Amino acid sequence: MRNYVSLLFVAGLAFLLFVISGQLDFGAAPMLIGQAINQAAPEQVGAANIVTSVVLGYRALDTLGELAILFTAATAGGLMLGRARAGATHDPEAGFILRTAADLLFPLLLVVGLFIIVHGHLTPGGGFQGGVILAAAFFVPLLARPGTHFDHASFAVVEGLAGATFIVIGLFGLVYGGEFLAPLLGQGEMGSLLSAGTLPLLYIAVGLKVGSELAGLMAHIAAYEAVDS
Amino acid sequence: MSPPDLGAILFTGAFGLIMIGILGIVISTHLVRIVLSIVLLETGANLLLMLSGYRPGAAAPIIIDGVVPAAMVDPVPQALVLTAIVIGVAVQAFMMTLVLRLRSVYGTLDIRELRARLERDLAQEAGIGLPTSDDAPDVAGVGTARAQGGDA
Amino acid sequence: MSPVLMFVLPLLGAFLLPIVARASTMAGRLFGPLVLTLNCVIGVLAWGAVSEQTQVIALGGFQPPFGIAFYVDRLALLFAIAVSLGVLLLWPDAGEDEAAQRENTLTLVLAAAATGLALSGDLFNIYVFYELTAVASYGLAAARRNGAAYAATLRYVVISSFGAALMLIGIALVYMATGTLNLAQLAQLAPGTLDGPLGLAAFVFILIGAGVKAELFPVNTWVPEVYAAASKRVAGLLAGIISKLALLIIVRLLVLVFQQPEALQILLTLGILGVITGELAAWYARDLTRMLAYSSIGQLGVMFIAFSIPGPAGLYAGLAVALHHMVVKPALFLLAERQGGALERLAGSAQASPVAAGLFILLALSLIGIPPLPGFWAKFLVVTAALAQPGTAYLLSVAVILLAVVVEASYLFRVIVQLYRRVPPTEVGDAHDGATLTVCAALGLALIAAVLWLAPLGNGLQGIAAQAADRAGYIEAVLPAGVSL
Amino acid sequence: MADWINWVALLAVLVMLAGAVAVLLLNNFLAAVAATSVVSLGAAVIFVLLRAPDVALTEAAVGAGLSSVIMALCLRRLGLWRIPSVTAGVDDEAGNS
Repeated sequence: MRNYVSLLFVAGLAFLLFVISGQLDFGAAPMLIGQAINQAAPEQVGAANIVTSVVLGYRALDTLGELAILFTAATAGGLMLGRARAGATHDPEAGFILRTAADLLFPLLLVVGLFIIVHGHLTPGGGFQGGVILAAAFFVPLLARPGTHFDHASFAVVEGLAGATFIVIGLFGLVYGGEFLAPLLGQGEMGSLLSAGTLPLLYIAVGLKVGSELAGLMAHIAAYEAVDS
Repeated sequence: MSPPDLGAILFTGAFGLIMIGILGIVISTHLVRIVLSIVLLETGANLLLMLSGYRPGAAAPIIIDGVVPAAMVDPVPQALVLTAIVIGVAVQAFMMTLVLRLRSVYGTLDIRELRARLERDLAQEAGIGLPTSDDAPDVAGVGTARAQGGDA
Repeated sequence: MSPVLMFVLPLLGAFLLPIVARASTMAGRLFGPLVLTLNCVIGVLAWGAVSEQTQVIALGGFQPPFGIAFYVDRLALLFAIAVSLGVLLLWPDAGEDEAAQRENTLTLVLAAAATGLALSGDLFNIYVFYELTAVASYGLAAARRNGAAYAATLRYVVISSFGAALMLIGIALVYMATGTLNLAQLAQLAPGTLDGPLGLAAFVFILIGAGVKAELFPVNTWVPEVYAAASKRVAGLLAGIISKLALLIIVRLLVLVFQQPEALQILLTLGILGVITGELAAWYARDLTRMLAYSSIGQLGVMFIAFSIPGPAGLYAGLAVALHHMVVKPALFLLAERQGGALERLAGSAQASPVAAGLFILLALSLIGIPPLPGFWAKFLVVTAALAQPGTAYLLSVAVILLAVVVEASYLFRVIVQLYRRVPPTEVGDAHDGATLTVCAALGLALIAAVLWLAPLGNGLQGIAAQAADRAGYIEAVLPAGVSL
Repeated sequence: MADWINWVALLAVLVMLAGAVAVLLLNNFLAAVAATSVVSLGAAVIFVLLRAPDVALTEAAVGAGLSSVIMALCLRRLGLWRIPSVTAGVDDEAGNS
């Protein structure tokens, strides 16, 4: 019975989507604010990558909210899974080749992650993408040596401080720029590494926060005891 | 052979993913598959949002070496989809921690069984349906016994 | 002080709380309540300025249609203050271990997100805050960490993620049609672009998304399980406060963007169905928590009916019901913490704790709508506003609301009779702890105060409703003449 | 005009829809997770075609990478980690490796 009602619901939604799909114009979007931002962003924000101008300038509050969602999900996940028992069983250690590869990967991933983060205002990529790679850098060794201790405490400190840095930069904007999250510092020369004012700083905070949060969350899941299949 | 209209292809893709995702949420009985269906639904929604910013012949909204392209696509939907992707994965990770915990507490991932267990646990906590009550004593009795067995 | 701080401070607090708690457990415990108290002070200080003129905050200093704008009118500020105050009153204070500290962090995030929802004037920003509210409430709902809490929360997460994805689809449709996300600019553009079937479809998608939290009829199946499985403070928070914020989004969108009569009819229909299903299920419920949960669905149905009445009259009535429910429901859930469980178990509660039983009666009478308590006036406003509308649908809604009063009275009196049934002294349960009783008594006193100052309160609410219904004023404030694209 | 964009888009959409159907039909959850990441990769290709390199990079790193890693990790903890084997009978060994 319940299934039929649900299928009816799905069919209704499909019909609705079918009806509206006739009304949608592809490639002729109004782009009201998009057009204006494309014109104004190079002068107002000064990042070569306009998407970064939008993410950290025009819609910086969304990014703060997004960071908060990651933080909340990691906090709630930690609350669910709790601390691993002392002496809990864990996966066997990986073989020699994998361990060596993991040791080699760690610095490589770290450098790549940081590179992507600090170039976020110039090229595609940025704090989130780089942060994921940073998380991988800390997580891969954990996969190779499942028994090693993961220092949740220091990661939590990095996480909290990085998030607070984002907000504090925003509050500086409130005090010196008139509004919360207003971009500060000179824009510099477009296209150079030190340009676009506070945007690279914000992206570094985002990258560190995303990296530490995801690494912490995955370590929590990895430390969770396996269920026998 | 002339290719089909680009807009039609992409709208079909987005709406198709959305429909498959919703269908999956509705008909699946296994929790992991429901989680995967939600991921599909979100991908479809992101794709739809992305379609709202495209202009044929426009360039990516990045200024390379100071050269501003004549026409650039809308950067706003790109920023929105970036946000939405990360939000989606955060919720997905949290959902999986819940699934992990449920598996170790109840030992099942079938939503019908889970719903029954939930009903029984809630009733037991509230003190409804204990063997002394007058309705359906044996069902409730089995329920409490199994719930206690599960806790042990 | 800028009202934007009311969003920023709790979030900053949440980020720092784990570090503060590591340094000193005492500071960790006091940190959250301190931040929320500060928030209330900022809100009250901002009230004076906002009641003269609405405030528009262009975040990042970017002119409104480009960046994200916060729109602070009295309605938004009222809800922002209510969030801080409500979360403060329902602060978990679960202890000093790591889990308790995580719970405190989640509660602070919830306060920040809900405040953001109240203030935001940007469609996608609303989606982000909505998701933030959702994730924080998932964590709190599962915080009891038993099987029932996990199972109930997972159901909530699935329904809520489904709703959020639909909301995102709705936002995508709106953006395709108009090319903007700012609510004021959407209001400007809506008459030409969003009044067709496309706009209606977008509204339905966003309504389903926001309706998950607002306990709207078809997507509220998670409500009884989560409220029964979570701690009663969390249930009070979700039912009393968070649901109203979701409602506020729907109201804002209805007033500003989706003007077609079909949108109101959809809301009215779903509201009527919500009242019928909620109250009937509450009547059949056999434990107090789920009875309260279903009754909350019914009450939100009444609010949907009220907000489906066009013009300031509907807003005024809906606002009155919402504020009343915001005071009564958390208090009832708090009382149910100790009196929870099957109705038979309530016998003798009045012997254990006469004050609690007295408070329960006061709150229940107001919930039913017995004059002269505020609940009566709130429902009276809805009924008179609905009767002033043409059409049989509104007449039907009045009949449903009046019938619901009878049903509500019958099941709440059943509870009260149980409370006062005498039992042997050995079977008398525990008394309520002092802190809970104080909070409930404060909320009860607020009800009585509302009776005494009914006229000024009514006038104030009417002013707030008139300001919120002022579409042209909103556009004018956010996009002053001269700024156009 | 550039017809090839349409053909690539058509291919990507077909792959995505096939992957999505596979997610609902596959019995093996590891394969279903792999199908999800195929869908994500298809979406990433489409994002490139739509001139959104940022989003494409994120979809590939987060949607196809991170999300699959989390799912795979959880499947292992859930005891659903089964690599499909050619011969029946070594299934258990494959599950433990």
